[in-house]
Amino acid sequence: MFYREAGQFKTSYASDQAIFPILQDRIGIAVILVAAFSLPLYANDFILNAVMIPFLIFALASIGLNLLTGYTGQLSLGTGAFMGVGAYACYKLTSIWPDVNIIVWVICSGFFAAGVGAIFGLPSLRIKGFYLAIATLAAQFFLEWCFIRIAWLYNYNISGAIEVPQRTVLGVIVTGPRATSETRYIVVLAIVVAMTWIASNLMHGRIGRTWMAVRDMDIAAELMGIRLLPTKLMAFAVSSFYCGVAGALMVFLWYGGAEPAVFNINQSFTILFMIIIGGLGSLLGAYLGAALIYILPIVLRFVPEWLGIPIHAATVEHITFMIVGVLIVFFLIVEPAGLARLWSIGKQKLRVWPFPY
Amino acid sequence: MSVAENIAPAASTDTILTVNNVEVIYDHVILVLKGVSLAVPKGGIVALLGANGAGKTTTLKAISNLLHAERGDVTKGSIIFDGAEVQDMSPNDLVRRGCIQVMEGRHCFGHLTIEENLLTGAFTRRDGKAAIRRDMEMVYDYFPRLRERKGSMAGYTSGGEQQMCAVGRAMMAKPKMILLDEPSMGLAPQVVEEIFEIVKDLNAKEGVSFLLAEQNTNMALKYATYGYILENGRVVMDGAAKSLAENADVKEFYLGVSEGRRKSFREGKHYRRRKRWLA
Amino acid sequence: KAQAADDIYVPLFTYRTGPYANSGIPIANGMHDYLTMLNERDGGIGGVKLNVEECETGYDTKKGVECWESVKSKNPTVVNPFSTGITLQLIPKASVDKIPILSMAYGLSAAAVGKDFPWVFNPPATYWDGLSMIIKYIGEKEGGLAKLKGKTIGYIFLDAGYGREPIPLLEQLAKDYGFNVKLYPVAGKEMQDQSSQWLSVRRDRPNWMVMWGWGAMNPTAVKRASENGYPMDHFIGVWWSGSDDDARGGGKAAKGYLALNFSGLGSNYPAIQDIKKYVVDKGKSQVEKDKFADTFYNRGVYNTVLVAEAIRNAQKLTGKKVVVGEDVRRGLETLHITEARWKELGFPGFAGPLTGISCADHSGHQGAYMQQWDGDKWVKVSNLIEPMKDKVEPLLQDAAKEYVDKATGWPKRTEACDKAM
Amino acid sequence: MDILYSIFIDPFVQMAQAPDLFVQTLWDGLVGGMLYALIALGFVLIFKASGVFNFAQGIMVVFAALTLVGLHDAGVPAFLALLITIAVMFALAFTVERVVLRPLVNQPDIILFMATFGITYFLIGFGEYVFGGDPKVMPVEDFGLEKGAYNIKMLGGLVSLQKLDIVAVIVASAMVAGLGVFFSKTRIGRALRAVADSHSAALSVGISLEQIWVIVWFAAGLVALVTGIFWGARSDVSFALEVIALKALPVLILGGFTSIPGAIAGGLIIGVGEKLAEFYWGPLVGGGTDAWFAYVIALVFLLFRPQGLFGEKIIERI
Amino acid sequence: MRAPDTAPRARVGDVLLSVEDVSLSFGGVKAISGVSFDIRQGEIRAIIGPNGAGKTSMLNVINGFYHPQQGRITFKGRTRAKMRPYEAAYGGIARTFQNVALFRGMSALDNIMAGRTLKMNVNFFWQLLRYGPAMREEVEHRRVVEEIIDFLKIQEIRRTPVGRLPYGLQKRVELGRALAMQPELLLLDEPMAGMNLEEKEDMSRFILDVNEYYGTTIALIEHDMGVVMDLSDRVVVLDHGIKIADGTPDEVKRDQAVIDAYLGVAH
Ligand SMILES: Nc1ncnc2c1ncn2[C@@H]1O[C@H](COP(=O)(O)OP(=O)(O)OP(=O)(O)O)[C@@H](O)[C@H]1O
Ligand SMILES: Nc1ncnc2c1ncn2[C@@H]1O[C@H](COP(=O)(O)OP(=O)(O)OP(=O)(O)O)[C@@H](O)[C@H]1O
Ligand SMILES: [Mg+2]
Ligand SMILES: [Mg+2]
Repeated sequence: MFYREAGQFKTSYASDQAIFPILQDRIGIAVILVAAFSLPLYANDFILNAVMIPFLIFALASIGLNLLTGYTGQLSLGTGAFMGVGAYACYKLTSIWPDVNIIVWVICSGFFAAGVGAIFGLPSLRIKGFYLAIATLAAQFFLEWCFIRIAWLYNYNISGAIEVPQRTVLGVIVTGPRATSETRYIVVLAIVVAMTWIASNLMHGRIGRTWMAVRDMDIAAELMGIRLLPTKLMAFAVSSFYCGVAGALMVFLWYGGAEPAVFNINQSFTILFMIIIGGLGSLLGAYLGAALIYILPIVLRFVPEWLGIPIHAATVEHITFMIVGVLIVFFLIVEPAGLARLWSIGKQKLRVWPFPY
Repeated sequence: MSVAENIAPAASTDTILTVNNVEVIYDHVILVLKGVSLAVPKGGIVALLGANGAGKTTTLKAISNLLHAERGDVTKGSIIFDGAEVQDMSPNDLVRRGCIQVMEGRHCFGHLTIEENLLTGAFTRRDGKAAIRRDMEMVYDYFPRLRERKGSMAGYTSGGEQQMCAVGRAMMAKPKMILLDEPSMGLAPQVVEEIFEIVKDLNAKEGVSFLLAEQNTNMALKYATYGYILENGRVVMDGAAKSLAENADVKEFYLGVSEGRRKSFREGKHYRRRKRWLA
Repeated sequence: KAQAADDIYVPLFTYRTGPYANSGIPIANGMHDYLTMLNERDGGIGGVKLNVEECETGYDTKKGVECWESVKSKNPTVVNPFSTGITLQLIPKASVDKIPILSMAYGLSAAAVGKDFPWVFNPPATYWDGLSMIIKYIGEKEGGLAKLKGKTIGYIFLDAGYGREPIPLLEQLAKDYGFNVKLYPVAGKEMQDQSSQWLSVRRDRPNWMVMWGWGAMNPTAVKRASENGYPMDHFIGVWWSGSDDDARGGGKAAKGYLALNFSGLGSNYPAIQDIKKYVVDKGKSQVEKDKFADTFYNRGVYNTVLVAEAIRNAQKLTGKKVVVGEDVRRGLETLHITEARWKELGFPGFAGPLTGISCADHSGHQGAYMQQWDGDKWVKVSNLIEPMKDKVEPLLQDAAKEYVDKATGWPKRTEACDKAM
Repeated sequence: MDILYSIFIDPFVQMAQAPDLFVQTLWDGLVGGMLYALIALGFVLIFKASGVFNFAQGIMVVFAALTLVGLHDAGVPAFLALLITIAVMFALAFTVERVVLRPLVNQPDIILFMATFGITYFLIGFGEYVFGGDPKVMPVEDFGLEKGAYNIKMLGGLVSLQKLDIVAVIVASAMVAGLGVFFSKTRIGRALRAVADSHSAALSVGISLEQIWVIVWFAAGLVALVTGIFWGARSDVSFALEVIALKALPVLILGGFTSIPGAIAGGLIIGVGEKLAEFYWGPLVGGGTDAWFAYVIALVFLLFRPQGLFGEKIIERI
Repeated sequence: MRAPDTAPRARVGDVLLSVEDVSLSFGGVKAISGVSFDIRQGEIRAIIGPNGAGKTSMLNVINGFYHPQQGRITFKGRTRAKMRPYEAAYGGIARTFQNVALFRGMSALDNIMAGRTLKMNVNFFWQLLRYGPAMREEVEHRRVVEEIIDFLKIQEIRRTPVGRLPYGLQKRVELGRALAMQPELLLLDEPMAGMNLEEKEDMSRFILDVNEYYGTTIALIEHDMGVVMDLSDRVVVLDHGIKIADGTPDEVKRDQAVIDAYLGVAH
């Protein structure tokens, strides 16, 4: 009843092609944005530092992987490493040119990741599906090895880890231990929102269509004049760009430092799972997936405490693992196409409400 | 002939399949079948006709219980095959009980050779290698083209060859009833005749019942004994094949015969014709 | 559950899950049980109950940071991250959130320099101290450090920051004493296999092998070494490679394997007996009976003895009963456990005195002893070996300076220095 | 020049100078390879039969081994423990089929892959809850396996063959051969391949997915148990063992996901290849190449054969 | 694309594409052996033959998906032994597929828009912003696509993911996608399989319109003889990879070889 496009006629193709053609959606997005940007006013440090910042960063990385795997159909298990490339690039850039605005470097580090991603994307012309996973796995392990071995990357620090230096933007400290969680949150949020918007632009235009075409039926796409190699390489590059920026954000605005183990294969898997459970080929799915896989366990861990049940931390962890496992299977059974799909079916139902269909 | 009123056809001992006022929803929101009822007598050939998207495939899948795999659900009604409620059975129980479906769109096992494809058709059989071998020879005799290509991977064979393979595979199961979904699609005219001849043959010699979803109305009505016409998920007309073939609307819309002669395809005009029964 | 304002909050970062749980569980049990014993026996410290709460990290940096965020608002006294990776993340946060970090013999070695890292403590010794002790021990066995000339020492290590940290000192010492070094990195994923590395050991025939391993790497290395016929009494692990489980898997064949240790062996100490009496026997512990007072269990106990002492010091220094992070930082800085004090605490001879800690030195550079696996259990086979402070100190100072230089805006020490107690 | 020498000449000189070490390297590579093949086999079984890439194989190895050792530690006699473990693996297969696979019939591969991740999570939590996270020692002697080694004098040196390794190689080969025959020569084998091609078509010809899945998951469970015993003997039985599953990936991909002989060939190539590389060329880059070398070998092979050595041809046709 | 009006039918002109002595085999299977024929500008050329005769393979050769072992293809005056698929597409060859090859995850509209990819060229950075030139281009092509949608009468299903459409509509969307490329040569592989009569009539009308009003040359594979005989100007008949007849529908219909190999009873 309340969620209908009825009465909202489109008078031009431009408005019909708007990303949120329905008024209610636009209002919803606006509300969410306002809420997100005003969150620091009422949220505590834990929510910002341990929940929201990581969530946004994971969402960004998931968007990156989704561009490649969800939209272009190229399975990648190298996300962790590509994030690492971004993080190390940002670290090197800011240590070589400390005076340049750190946000510029965060974005620039994406280009390094994009380059590396494109190189490891080369085999995608010949290798497909799960087999392609090997190329990205090679990237994962080789790059991880580089992060450990090439001391230049971490400025020869004895600990082998990178420590984020303090940097200010317009006089406000944004990185380093003294940056407040509010500042860091706002910076991350702004970057993630902007990049989501850009991803959505790309996906709604020619590039998005060629990627999806390659995903759905690469032979037909080729016969329609879409050249596979450049298309796939571009997908690898753009995707890695996103992952690279996410990696840089992760280290600079969340962890504040990192050892190579942070970018290990588990990271890659985690993000892959986020996009699958969230919905392949959906930007909203990237957010929902990140929320389910990252935030849910945190919430579950607090449940016994809220309920006042005295049980061991380790037991909570075990039970959390079991519950998360069960929930993953549950959600897949309810809607294999992911949470985003569940959401759109929900909207569909709203549209026909109060009738069942 | 009567306009169907969605009343369940009386189940009797000589019907092998009864579909009772079935409603199907895909994805929890898309309502596709809005109460379809039909019956197939033992040893009968029943045609299910209708335009694209009318719900023929959905009906067949509901019968063979394959809807589940497509996120479809039967939300109302019942389907009874050979005296047992289909909803309680798994697809393979159904095959074991003798009801097999040839799916629309050539679902061969791409990585298996043609011969292996045929052998999987005999998966549920327990009557020994020799009998299976014999039936395979019979399939090869029906479709000599398959014999020529028996060693190649099905995924690489031509569209028509795959179609033959799918039909042949179903025959290998020695079923009591075959649900055929567009068997003639993509086949050369001669082979289409061949397929219908096979249908007639199996029906006459082995007493196999058929439910045919077919676009080739001409053929279907020629070989079937009874027909149902589906539109938008409802049965809009049913009757003996002969009488359906005589019907003026059927003639015009499904047989392409008007004013006593076949129209040329060049004569088609762009306007939405109205079907009288939809008025 | 609301935080009662009248108890002392001691969060424990533990990992009873994940791939490194085999090392994490005994430590967690030791820490938990000792503090619980204090509650049960003495009613806490200075009459104030300890609120002991575990936060499970799974040895995962992400969860470690999350644990930090979740405990920091509850007035924690001290955080024991129990993972080098997590420690590195937390060091910059410590001074901002005013929570001291006690990384007992792990973490960032340079943090021993108190003037640069007022909030971080790594007693009783750093990795560099540990390495120098091992080299000293080898020298002793060879008949003097001078005899090391021309010898080859193999170094097998977890290929991560933790394992790589000692390399600069190892190379330095190789230069000083004229021995050769062979490096055998083991990637985390290869921990269970290691056959390539031990094959190379067979080829290179190093006179001694030194190991910086963790988790499942240790038992596997011990097995591979014995299979390859490497003389086990020439194979020495750092203190994190010397748990009972590490050697147990190798069984009899592991006999002779050596490892550093700085905490006592066995349950033959009054305080450990108290733990048994007040905690284990009352079913308040998660420890399995046969693993009670294992090497790493005792290591966990050692860790919390330091915590308890720091809290006591803090109470004395501030006169408050309920102390928080800022107070305990001072308590840690004035940590001073002599032999007599160990005895008073119910741990006679449990560990060497911990007396070197000061505002300038947050580690103390205490000695450790060598333990050897006799096929069933560990036995102490040496006296305390003092580290080569002269070799380690300059490296520490450099490393600290470098760290501070690179971290622009690193705060200067503002905390006042208390007199040692 | 030096660098060229140390890349192209020196390693071979070393091989010639110390042939015993070369043989030893090959043997170690062989053993490693067979053990990788064993893990890969678990994956292949399930992939072949359902197109599912079973992420949970690694944790199944741990779970099987832990159940075995856990029972044994609890005082159950060795062979009874083995039987009970087998029963547990069957129960697991049965449950997985009922609860996870059946409702997900006909879903894309990636979804099923994800579901196996859910299983992994559950098994980790459940396993740690039941068995605890501390490592356990695999009591190989109680299963009639001997420890120790045969030291063979040859080529002017000593080559030592661990008795356990020899048994592992024999058992792994036997297992692989047996399963290979079972799956390629029988009616069930054909049905498996059909299921992997298309769930819905398989359903329509009356292949019982339920039955097939229980069979393969059970088979994979058995393979996991054997894998767990041998890897557990090489290291300890603990949750860290889970990561070895990662080593199976390149093997699997190199061999072709669907091929049992492929798993062996892939295992051997990678096992031997990475040992040789690390042993002779590793020192050039500071060692530790085995972290990634396997993947690079697999990648190189794939560039020439995109479906792996023995994989089924990827059908491209319109 | 203009709405169909009463413009006179573009008449058959010069040879647009000629295939000479093409042979193609897969391992032991000879799919095509020494086939030659040509297609003239503006005509509707049917290719028929029994199942497995090599018709689809022939189309695949023409647009470069298969590379023949032998033979030459001349398209618009340029001769070559093989083409790359995207070269063919750039040259103006579009096609539909026997087993519908739509982009299943996309809506009908996006599928057809994807057919315009070749004609779009606004650079990446405008695409990022989806503003200015990028948006203008998008709208401009959308207009063309909407015309196609109107033409094919698939307005209602614009936003439906094509995977959910019934088979017949999928075929229509596929035709739309091919038309969006504004090809000179349109290859149709069994466009009417699985359609009922009414839909075949519609489809025939579309094909004729495309041919008549846009002058698009069409190569058509179809098993419905009624359609083939009514629509096509000339017919090639293949059997077992060999050309057995070539001529006007009437000639072909009477050819004994064709009757034996393909038609069975005379139609
Ligand atoms: N998996 C699905 N999800 C959603 N809708 C579906 C699905 N499958 C079919 N439909 C819808 O159900 C309706 C009936 O489809 P069905 O395939 O049964 O038609 P049909 O009569 O077999 O048509 P055709 O002659 O084209 O094969 C169509 O409108 C189609 O869009
Ligand atoms: N990629 C391939 N690999 C192997 N064989 C192939 C391949 N493509 C086609 N063939 C074989 O070539 C022959 C011709 O196939 P094609 O698809 O061209 O037939 P068709 O004339 O289109 O038949 P239909 O009318 O049944 O579609 C068939 O026997 C087929 O099996
Ligand atoms: Mg249909
Ligand atoms: Mg064809």
